[in-house]
Amino acid sequence: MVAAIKEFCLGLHSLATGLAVTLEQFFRRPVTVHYPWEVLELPARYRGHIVLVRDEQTGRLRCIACKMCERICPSDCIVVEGAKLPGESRKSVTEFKLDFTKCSLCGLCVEVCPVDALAFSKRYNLASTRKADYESMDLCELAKAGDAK
Amino acid sequence: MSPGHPTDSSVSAAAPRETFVLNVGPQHPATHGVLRLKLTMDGEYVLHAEPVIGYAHRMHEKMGENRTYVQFLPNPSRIDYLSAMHYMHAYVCVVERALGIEVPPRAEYIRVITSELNRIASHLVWFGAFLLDLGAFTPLLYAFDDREKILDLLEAVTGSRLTYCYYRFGGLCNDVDEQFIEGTRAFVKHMRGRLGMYHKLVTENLILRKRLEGIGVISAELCRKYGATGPVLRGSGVPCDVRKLEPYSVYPEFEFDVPHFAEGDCMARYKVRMEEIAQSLRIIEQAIAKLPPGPVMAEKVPRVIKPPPGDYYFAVEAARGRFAIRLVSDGTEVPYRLKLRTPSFSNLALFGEAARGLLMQDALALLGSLDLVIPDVDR
Amino acid sequence: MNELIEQLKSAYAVLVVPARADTQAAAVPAVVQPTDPERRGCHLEVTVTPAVVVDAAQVANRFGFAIDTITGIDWPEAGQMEVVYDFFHPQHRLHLVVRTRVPRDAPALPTIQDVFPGANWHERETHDFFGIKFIGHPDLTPLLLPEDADYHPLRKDFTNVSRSSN
Amino acid sequence: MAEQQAKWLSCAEGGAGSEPGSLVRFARLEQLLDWGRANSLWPLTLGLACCAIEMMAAGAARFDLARFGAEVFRPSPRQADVMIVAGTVNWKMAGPIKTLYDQMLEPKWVIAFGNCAISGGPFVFPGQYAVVEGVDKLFPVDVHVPGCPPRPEALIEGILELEQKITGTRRWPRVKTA
Repeated sequence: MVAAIKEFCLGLHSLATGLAVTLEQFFRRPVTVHYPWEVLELPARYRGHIVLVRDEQTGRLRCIACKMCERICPSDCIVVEGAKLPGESRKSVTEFKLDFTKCSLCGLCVEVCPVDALAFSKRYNLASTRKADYESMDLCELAKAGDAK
Repeated sequence: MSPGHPTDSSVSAAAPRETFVLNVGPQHPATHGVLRLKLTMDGEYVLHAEPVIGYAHRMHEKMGENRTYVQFLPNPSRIDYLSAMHYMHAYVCVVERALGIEVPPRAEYIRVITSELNRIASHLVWFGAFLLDLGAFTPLLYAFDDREKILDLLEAVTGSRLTYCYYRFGGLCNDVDEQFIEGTRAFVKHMRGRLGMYHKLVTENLILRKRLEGIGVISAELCRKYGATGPVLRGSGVPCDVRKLEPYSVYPEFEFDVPHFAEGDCMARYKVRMEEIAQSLRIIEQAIAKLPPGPVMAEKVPRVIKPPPGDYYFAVEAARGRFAIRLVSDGTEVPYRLKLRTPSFSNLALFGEAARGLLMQDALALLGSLDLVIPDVDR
Repeated sequence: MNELIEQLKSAYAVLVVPARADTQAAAVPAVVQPTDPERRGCHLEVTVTPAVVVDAAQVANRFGFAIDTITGIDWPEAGQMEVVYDFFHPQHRLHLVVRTRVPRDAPALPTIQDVFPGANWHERETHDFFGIKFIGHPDLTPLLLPEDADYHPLRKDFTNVSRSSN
Repeated sequence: MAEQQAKWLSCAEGGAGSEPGSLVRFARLEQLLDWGRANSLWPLTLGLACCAIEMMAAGAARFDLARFGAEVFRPSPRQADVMIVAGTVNWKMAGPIKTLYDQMLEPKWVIAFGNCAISGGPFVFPGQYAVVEGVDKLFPVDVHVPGCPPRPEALIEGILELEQKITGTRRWPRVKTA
């Protein structure tokens, strides 16, 4: 009998402490980020899908189509084509296809690039009703549309 | 065993026994992912439990034989996504061991800091999910709130929230900045206070204690026979921790205890993990204080990774226990065989034996206390 | 700890497959080799014939080892499959590896699940991936692969299974 | 308005993710129901792999799916409106997951969350034997959320995209990203 009363008191006490802890939260700042109106600031190193980088001086894409990224990619999701423009010694990129649906965002392509022609975007909230939007992303086209660094 | 259990001779002699098979999963809120349990029940008691696995088999071992050493780098963090850092650690270390690469001390210190942060994050997910199994929803919200703070720190350094591809053969892909150090210091302080709050809110709660104390006892001998490791083994009173027993990285330079409780019940495993969070905080604090300057990448890392032919083995203490990689190299760019020894696999293997004779809800408490990650079981 | 290794060595040294009168096969002793843990990650490597794996596991059991893992390695050129048993010690810094090789065309060896019940799943998994039969194992149905799987994906000659995407 | 009509037409033909067609229709009521459905999407608890943790994070306090009426994770497919496939589906799981889809009541929707659900993700390579290369091989998918794993915001965005698909309008502002 004594044990039962003791246990009852103990249970009541633990319930009260638990409620007190919860009550404390009422007086704290809410942690919720109200997403579409309020956004988190992403860190500089955030890895979104890759984009091509423009040269600051010439304004052209830096990529020389050496295909290093294509070779190192673990998921085979990059296809690069390049051609030599007349009167130039180095190759320029003509086509850069990314299958983002196979990408694991490991960053090996960005690391291996010898001319720093790739960078991560900060597109963290992609969603679409069409699979094709991400299946064959043409980074050259995206760059033309202003989506490059 | 609880009184009135059907295997008591007094009961079994009476009414005719009828058993039935209860199928739990592969989609079931209590199984944490796609685990399936075939439970042979006698009323509310489990007579026989058989886990059916393979619903998240992702052929990591086959991929190891298909990709170069560098290309396998994204994989380890996806085997057990909750302790991604530890798995990366084991993988880069086994290749470093094969190649004989010395890693600069700063890189090893940062590896330890990030690993321990990851361990806390993993235990917090377990804390939330385990209590959710037991019927308490609120702790999950607190735990995820604290976990977000860790993720923010790690994301600033690695660029992703969950599947960090941060370690490289010979070091790290980039250095940490002052902001991370400050943030981690602040987090350690914050987390200490929160741990006290968790104990007040949860550990001292009578309902929780009634649900966990004396339930699902696993003996040290059973752990040995099944190869169970991590908090499961330590909850059975064996202070076995790879960080202490087979020290790797710079762990010998830190002071920390290996929490272990002899009871072997769910409460012991709960206490081990809560205590481990405190110990991880201790390690992080020391590592930050001692963090040496210098490079984070070894100088002599070959461009093409081709380990000499042979058989190499490396074990680390992941959040769920001993994770080991056996690498068989034939001297080419591609591993010949990559065996992944995952802790959840062995920990789940003993469930069948440990759950025998438990009440249904106690069996689920036991399952939760094993802290399983199903892709880690299935690989 | 060195003492323990010495004891282990002598325990394994006596592990010999007895000569059989009917086939005139000679007695095969177990080969015990200490290895550098810093380089290889294990302390002792024991190579035995498939017939004595159960005895080898019993020695490990006697010394208080816990089962770490069991795995296979396919060596098509040698026409063999290797089965590797890993044991770790919960109290000491000691890692033991037991290796054995079985012919590739009829891979079979006794199960050790009576010594270590935990071996049950590891052996089932090895059977899944390599098709190695463990004689005396109660249930060799696929563990990680689908229930109806009849392929062994980690064999080196494995080619893709055809899937209809229905 | 043309968009709305096209949507109704596809409804009448029994298009993916909408009710099977019926002869008699009540346009206003339909719209009202759509509005209700879009703002109380109850997801099925279906955590498969890594992405499931981000799904849990989206349901927790910081991102709080409850603001969109989508926090009521139902363990039973009979009570769920939307199946968030969060993680890798392999051929052993393909059967159960198809059964779950079939058990859900119309109208039902599917969000393929993460690269594995969209196309098998990083686990696809020639000669692979285990992974289903995209859940759209098993049942129609309404919204694709790429990433490995995607951030919780991306899941919210996926829910909003689905809302837009159901009602034809977007109630929430769009977030511009760099």
